[in-house]
Amino acid sequence: MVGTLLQATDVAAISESIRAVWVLVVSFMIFFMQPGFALLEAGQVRAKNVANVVMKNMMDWSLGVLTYFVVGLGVATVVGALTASGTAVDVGAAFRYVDDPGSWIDWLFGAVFAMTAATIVSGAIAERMKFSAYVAFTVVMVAVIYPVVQGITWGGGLLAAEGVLGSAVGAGYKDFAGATVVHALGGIAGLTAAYMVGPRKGRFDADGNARPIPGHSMLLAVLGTLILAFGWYGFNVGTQATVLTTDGAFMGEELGRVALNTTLAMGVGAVASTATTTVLEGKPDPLFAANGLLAGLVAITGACIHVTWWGALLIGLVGGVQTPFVYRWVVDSLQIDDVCGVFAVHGSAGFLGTLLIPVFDTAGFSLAQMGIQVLGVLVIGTWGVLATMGVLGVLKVAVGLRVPEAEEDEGLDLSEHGVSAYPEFGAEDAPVADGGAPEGSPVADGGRVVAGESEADAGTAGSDETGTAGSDETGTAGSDDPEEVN
Amino acid sequence: MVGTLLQATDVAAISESIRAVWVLVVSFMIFFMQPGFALLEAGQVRAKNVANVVMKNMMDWSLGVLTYFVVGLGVATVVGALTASGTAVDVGAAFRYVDDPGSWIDWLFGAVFAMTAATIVSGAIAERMKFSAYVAFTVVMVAVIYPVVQGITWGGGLLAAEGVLGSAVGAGYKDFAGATVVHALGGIAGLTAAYMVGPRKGRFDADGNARPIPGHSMLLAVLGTLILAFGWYGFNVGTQATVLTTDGAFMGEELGRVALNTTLAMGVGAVASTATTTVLEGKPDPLFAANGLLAGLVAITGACIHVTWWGALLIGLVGGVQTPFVYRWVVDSLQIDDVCGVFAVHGSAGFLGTLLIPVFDTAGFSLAQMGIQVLGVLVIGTWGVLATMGVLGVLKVAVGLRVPEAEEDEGLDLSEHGVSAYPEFGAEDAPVADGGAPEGSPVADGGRVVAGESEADAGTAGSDETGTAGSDETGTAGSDDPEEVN
Amino acid sequence: MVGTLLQATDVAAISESIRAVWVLVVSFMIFFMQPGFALLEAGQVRAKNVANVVMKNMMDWSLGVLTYFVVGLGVATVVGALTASGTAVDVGAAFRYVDDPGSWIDWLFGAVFAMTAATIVSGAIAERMKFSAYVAFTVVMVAVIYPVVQGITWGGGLLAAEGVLGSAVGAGYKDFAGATVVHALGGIAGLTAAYMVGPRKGRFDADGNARPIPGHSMLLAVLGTLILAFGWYGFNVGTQATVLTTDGAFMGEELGRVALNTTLAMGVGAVASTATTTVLEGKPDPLFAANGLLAGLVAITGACIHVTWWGALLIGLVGGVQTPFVYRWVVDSLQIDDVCGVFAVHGSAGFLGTLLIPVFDTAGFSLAQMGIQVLGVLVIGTWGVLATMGVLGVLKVAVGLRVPEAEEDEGLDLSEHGVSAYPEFGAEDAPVADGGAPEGSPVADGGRVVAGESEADAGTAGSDETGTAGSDETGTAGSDDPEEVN
Amino acid sequence: MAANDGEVKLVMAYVRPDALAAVKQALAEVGAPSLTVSNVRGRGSQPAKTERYRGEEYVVDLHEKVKVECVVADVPAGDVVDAIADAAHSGEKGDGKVFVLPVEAARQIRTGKEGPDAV
Amino acid sequence: MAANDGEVKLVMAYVRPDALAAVKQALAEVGAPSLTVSNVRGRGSQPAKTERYRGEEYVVDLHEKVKVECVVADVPAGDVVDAIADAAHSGEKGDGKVFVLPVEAARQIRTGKEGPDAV
Amino acid sequence: MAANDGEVKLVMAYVRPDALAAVKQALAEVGAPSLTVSNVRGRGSQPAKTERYRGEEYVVDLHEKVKVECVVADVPAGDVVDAIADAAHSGEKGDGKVFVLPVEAARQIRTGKEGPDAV
Ligand SMILES: Nc1ncnc2c1ncn2[C@@H]1O[C@H](COP(=O)(O)OP(=O)(O)O)[C@@H](O)[C@H]1O
Ligand SMILES: Nc1ncnc2c1ncn2[C@@H]1O[C@H](COP(=O)(O)OP(=O)(O)O)[C@@H](O)[C@H]1O
Ligand SMILES: Nc1ncnc2c1ncn2[C@@H]1O[C@H](COP(=O)(O)OP(=O)(O)O)[C@@H](O)[C@H]1O
Repeated sequence: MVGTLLQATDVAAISESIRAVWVLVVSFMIFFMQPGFALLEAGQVRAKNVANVVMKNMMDWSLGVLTYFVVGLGVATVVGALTASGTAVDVGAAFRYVDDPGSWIDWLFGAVFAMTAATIVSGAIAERMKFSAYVAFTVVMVAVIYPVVQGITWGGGLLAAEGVLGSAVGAGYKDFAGATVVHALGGIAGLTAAYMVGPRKGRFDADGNARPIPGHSMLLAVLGTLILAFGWYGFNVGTQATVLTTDGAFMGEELGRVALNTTLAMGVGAVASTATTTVLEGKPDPLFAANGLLAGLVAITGACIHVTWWGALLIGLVGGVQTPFVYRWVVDSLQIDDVCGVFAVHGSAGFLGTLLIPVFDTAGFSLAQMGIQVLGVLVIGTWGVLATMGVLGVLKVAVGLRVPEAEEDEGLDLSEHGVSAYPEFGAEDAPVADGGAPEGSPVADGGRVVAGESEADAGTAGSDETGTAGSDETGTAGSDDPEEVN
Repeated sequence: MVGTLLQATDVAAISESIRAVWVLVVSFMIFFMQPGFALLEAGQVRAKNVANVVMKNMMDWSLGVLTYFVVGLGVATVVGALTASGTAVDVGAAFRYVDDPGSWIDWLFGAVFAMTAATIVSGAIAERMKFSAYVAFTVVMVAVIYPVVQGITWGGGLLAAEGVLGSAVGAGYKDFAGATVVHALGGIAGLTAAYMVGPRKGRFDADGNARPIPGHSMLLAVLGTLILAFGWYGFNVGTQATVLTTDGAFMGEELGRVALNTTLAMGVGAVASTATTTVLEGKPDPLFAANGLLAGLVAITGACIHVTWWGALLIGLVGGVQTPFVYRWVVDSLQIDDVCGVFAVHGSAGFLGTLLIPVFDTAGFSLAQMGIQVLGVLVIGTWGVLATMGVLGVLKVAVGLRVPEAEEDEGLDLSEHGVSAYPEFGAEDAPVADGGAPEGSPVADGGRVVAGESEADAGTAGSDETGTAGSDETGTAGSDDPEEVN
Repeated sequence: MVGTLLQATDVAAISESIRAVWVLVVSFMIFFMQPGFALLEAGQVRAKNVANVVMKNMMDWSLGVLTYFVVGLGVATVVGALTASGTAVDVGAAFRYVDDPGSWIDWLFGAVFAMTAATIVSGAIAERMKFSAYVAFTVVMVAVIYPVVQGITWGGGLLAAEGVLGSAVGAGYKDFAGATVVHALGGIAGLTAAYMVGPRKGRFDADGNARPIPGHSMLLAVLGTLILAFGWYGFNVGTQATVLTTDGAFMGEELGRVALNTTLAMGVGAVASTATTTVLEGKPDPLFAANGLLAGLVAITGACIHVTWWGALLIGLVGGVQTPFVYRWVVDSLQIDDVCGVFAVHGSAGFLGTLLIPVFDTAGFSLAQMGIQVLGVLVIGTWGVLATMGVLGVLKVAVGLRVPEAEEDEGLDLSEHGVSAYPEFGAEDAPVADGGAPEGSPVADGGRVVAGESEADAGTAGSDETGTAGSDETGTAGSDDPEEVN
Repeated sequence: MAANDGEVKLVMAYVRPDALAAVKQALAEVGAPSLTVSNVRGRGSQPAKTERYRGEEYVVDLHEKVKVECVVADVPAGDVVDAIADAAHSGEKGDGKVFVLPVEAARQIRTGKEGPDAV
Repeated sequence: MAANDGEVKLVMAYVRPDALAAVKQALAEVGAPSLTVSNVRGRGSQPAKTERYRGEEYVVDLHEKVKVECVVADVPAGDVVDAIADAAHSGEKGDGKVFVLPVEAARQIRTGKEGPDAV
Repeated sequence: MAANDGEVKLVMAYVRPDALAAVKQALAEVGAPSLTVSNVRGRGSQPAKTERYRGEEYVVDLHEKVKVECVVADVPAGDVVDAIADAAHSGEKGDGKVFVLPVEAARQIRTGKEGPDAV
């Protein structure tokens, strides 16, 4: 076997190739969290709002990737440089990735994290927020709100070791895969948005007592949860991207730690939340089990590379146990209608898990580290609240945040999108037998099925219909009628 | 650290190993498009046809892989050689993969593409095509129709640079991951099949006006869409299979380009389709958003390695915007009942996106390239139409294409498979309370639940039942009765 | 290009890196089988038991990973050493992985197999087993029952080449990816558990004739099946973990063989089961197609690396054809109510496929091999039955295995968890219009919606409610009333 | 008008689901467009059908029907019965039946109108 | 036969869902196999039940019942009431009730038969 | 007590789904808490609504309603009608209607009580 000698450059190419396979696969997995969120949220709303929920999810991703490519990542870099101690800001360089194919794999890896943060918010404001306002908010979230946090942490800004605060305190903020950068930011933005939009009709009675509004499918909620857990392995373990360092070292222990800690924390999160609700409610609650599993994952997301395995167990335990309590506190004390409990699951769990990093750090406890963790949580939390309030405040004036009450009653699927998610099932829009007349002979008394694109026709059909049906036997209808709606 | 020197052979082994990991993982992801298609289609049919839809999907894959192993890939190679300029055809060699374990990873990679093309058709002809005819068609699709296209393109035949046409024109047909080879072929075969089978009962009224037949679950359609998008990353990015070339070059820029272009095109496809329907219909339409997302993906599938990022944006835009228009044209002008809109989503989007490659090619515009693109689209489109018509024409005579009207009314789940997909829900077959008598005491008046495999018993039960119930109080039933069915 | 020379140590690092990427990705895929099982089982039960099914699945995984980390893997190692011929048992070493980050990737790979075995059982005992008893059983399954089998096979114990039996016979038990170690163990444990728990009410009539109890969604069952097939690629192909051996050899042929055999066996399994039921029942049965697809996969799981491609076809064929027959035998002859048919799908298919390995072995037939295969199947089967009977026997006395009949009627979602999986749909718990009063004004006649955690309030509300409603116009209610339940 | 001798009648029919569109049209034509429908399942002379679950057969002897309720005052109940019976007729077993029941009082909720005027 | 004095009667019952199979059988035995059933929910003397959604309780005071409608002419309505009441009896709260309503006219859609003959 | 001249009456109403909670409360207050409800769909004076499926419009002219049935003996049917009509009133088209039908016989399944006592 004679051959040319391998040179170090080859090792770099090999190392980059392995890294590329890994980063791409985990990016795909993180993208796959999008259907996970869609299902988790769809399962927790009533059937009449399902199409709206999945529509918002599709728009989060679709508009989000465009925004993050054109604006988001550049803003993160600029903010990082601005808030670093003594780094010159080069705006041109910050946006150079737009024309650099060599950086696009990493752009995708960044984008799937950004879109996760954006998507979390939709679960909090489901069933009553205007679609237009939501879409506008999600664009700002991906263009500015998330990139700022990315910039001040992973982007080397404010909270990083080289950032203004980080260097002052003498420690860089630790949040490995985004427990706070992604999840708690999404969670607290969601909580704030839910506060701004107000509770769904009927969520609190006249005395302010909470009244549950059960979602239409626990199965979908659990399926979404398990899809998210799958994607989360990409999220956490995938962040340990340097499978093989350029100087040839294999990162097996790091990968193993992240994988194990992620697994244990999700396990204990589900078990702990189940146990808590069994004590509180007398029976193990499947929805809280699912929420606890996710809260365990959120809690360990920032910590997974840093802490011992029993530290991961304790962090997951905290994540799971706090979920029911924080959820009730949001409902009963804050009186905020956070439909999917995103603050309890993504917000508080993310903050708590990240604050606990120094306590279980394999590197030992450090006061400076604890200091920057506290500062980081405060900065991110405050930014999340203020930015959300600001953006939604503007949108409230510009387009309004909330659909009219009649549309909320009817369901957003019909009022915002003109569709039924389940035309054959369900309490709200189940047609009887003739399928709401899409088939069969022409609809009785002049109502006619109108094909496609002409709004004019639709209007006509509506008035034909009501004209005929409205003149009932008593012949008195008409004068006292409110205007007709289609 | 003393060690033996690495030799070039090792680099080859390493390179192949990395490639194998990559190809296998993306193949698994592309396989995962099968449940994506199953859900997408199931969501767009009525509840009474859901089991039939998923049954067809399972058979596409199951029969398909057997067929593609025994026949398909070999046919592709033979056709490729036959239509190449001056290549000798060696049929034996073409089928040698059957006994060559070293080629089986690549066989799987090829198979998942073939099965995607086959599966697309089922969405067009749902809710009325005979199961037996469909299964026969899908076997021919995987054995011949798709392999021919594979052979004349990727297989180095007719349209390839070394093919008869390609070498004449002086350029090889560009379709990177199968926008036309896979998707548009499936889309146009679906359109043709939908034409051959005829529209569902009630889809057009007596005057030829289209009447919508809403599918039973928009949620499932959107979930299927997002699963497909996940698989599509495997489809497109995975086609850039040579992560590391054998001479050691890392293909990071190529991978990045494909990943970015795929992402941007799907994003803009969804946004563009949504915007279009918002203008046309007044409200953003979730089903068209989902369709547009897929159309953006289809449109970029052939182009993703070739074009600039803004080219990808424009191609995705075209894919998204054309979807509602082409769909309406198929319905209103062609009067074809393409249930899931597969032509608008997979067909026209694939053709258009592939025709646009030369316009946005990073290699610059070339007339020869444009020429072969046009020729390629014509050849593939024509083949798709003719082959489908031929096969279905034969099947029409042999077994018939369509279920009887009474079976269509009843639903194919019951008539073709004897089952209910949702025995507890739904308009069609919801048993009242006693579950259609699977539980509880014996069915009244002699009807008896019959266990399992004996057809004889079933017949008896049926006649017992109807014998008793049929003799109603008036005592007149019987003489004028049509024959009894089970 | 000048560079330092690559050394053999680098090859090791590279090889380990590639392996780590591979093992992690396939582990994530195998984890993803959890939602697959959840859907498969949920689709096969009635709507009133769906939340219970998914709750059990979440607990399998969550409690399971904790148990397998703290106990399971160590037990496997100890058992392996105990039953090997002449290996000293070092209990400390057996548990050393707990503190060895370098072994945690492999721990995860082991854990996802263990959890698969545990999850299978839940499908057999659905719709009537006590949640507490199930959870206790699953912990023992992961702590002891599975680890023992792992130890005596892959762990180098009893049945392995170096084990007491294996070395006596002169051949090591072949079960590549766990057809028996994982699947058949789960299948036979499920069968035994279903026997111990007894059939669901109404499953057999007074004469012992089986009466079907249709599951609520064939769609979910098929979706679960296809998700499982996706994960199975990780399961089987992923077991061929050494993509690149440390001495630099690429394992392409092995990977190809496993991938091809897995694909062909699942295809033929589905086709064969469909064909069988078409002959037996007159119509192709979608649920049996899905079951056959899985049975084909189970059958080939142990054999995929060992057998020829046509051997794989025949093994898949056996797996598919036997499914309907074994299922009927379990129902009609054993009179066991195995709800999801886990014995036919995972049990008998796994045993048969593994027994057939020597027949189609690329290494040729060997009597010793056949001997150890038979012995292995007997040992594993016997252990599965006895261990399950033992554990459930104890649990029967300790907590009882079965919910009371009234709770079974009501559904386990409500009785075990106090929830409805589909509050808006379904025969069992569909609220009429006012959503069971979660919204709107206070419930009539004193019934009041009670927020959250106080059990006391709930009790009060219940008695208010019934107090008022109970005193109907006749004024006679009350004296003969059974006690009130909430 | 004293179509029903000044009385109010409830016409109640069990019909095939696919007859509903025609029944709706027929009622509108006869001047009684207001109606209420619900999904029901019925057993009559129509033979039971057999479904299968994992190979096991079970008999479903309840067929899906639609119940149509139409309360009339000014329109003769007989006309309504005719209209429904015509529109729902296929001649095959399972077409269903129409019944007329007396109504003693009626009230329109929106307007408070009573008796025949309420209908 | 003038079982109901030549009149047609609608026997209407609210029963427990799990009594349906027995009711169906009993009606067939008493010679009135034709019936129509629908899913309803009712409130009576049966205590409300409590469900939970993410830890919050809500009271469901409407219990699932099945409404059985059986129109008879030749079979005495009283026999039908007896048959249903026997078959649906469990003795626990929530068993339901049976009512008999007068029917003024009947028509079989398939045959056009009228009155008692239509039933 | 001879609220309805000793007779039993079936009060049957079609109301808006979101009025159900109020109707339930009102019936309890008027002393007739027992009721049975079902999901129905109706056409009356309320204008049809337009839905869309992949851009194609279709008219849904059947609106979701709830049918409330309340059989009374001791409580005057008129009071029940009033209670329902008050509770379900919104003043907009689609509020629905209330009808009273005569009931000839009644039986409580659990106790076997007959006539007014059964209700
Ligand atoms: N006596 C009856 N009481 C209640 N419902 C009835 C009665 N007779 C018929 N029906 C309803 O009408 C439907 C059709 O009746 P069927 O006897 O099958 O039709 P046909 O009158 O054409 O023979 C039945 O499914 C049932 O719902
Ligand atoms: N007066 C009534 N009006 C309407 N429906 C009634 C009436 N009384 C009982 N029902 C129906 O019968 C069902 C059972 O009645 P319930 O009073 O709970 O049983 P029981 O007679 O055994 O005490 C109720 O859920 C309701 O659907
Ligand atoms: N004559 C009728 N027969 C049967 N159902 C009716 C009748 N009139 C009204 N309904 C029912 O009442 C509902 C509301 O009636 P509608 O006429 O829309 O309200 P309003 O009385 O406020 O004009 C209808 O949707 C229908 O279900």
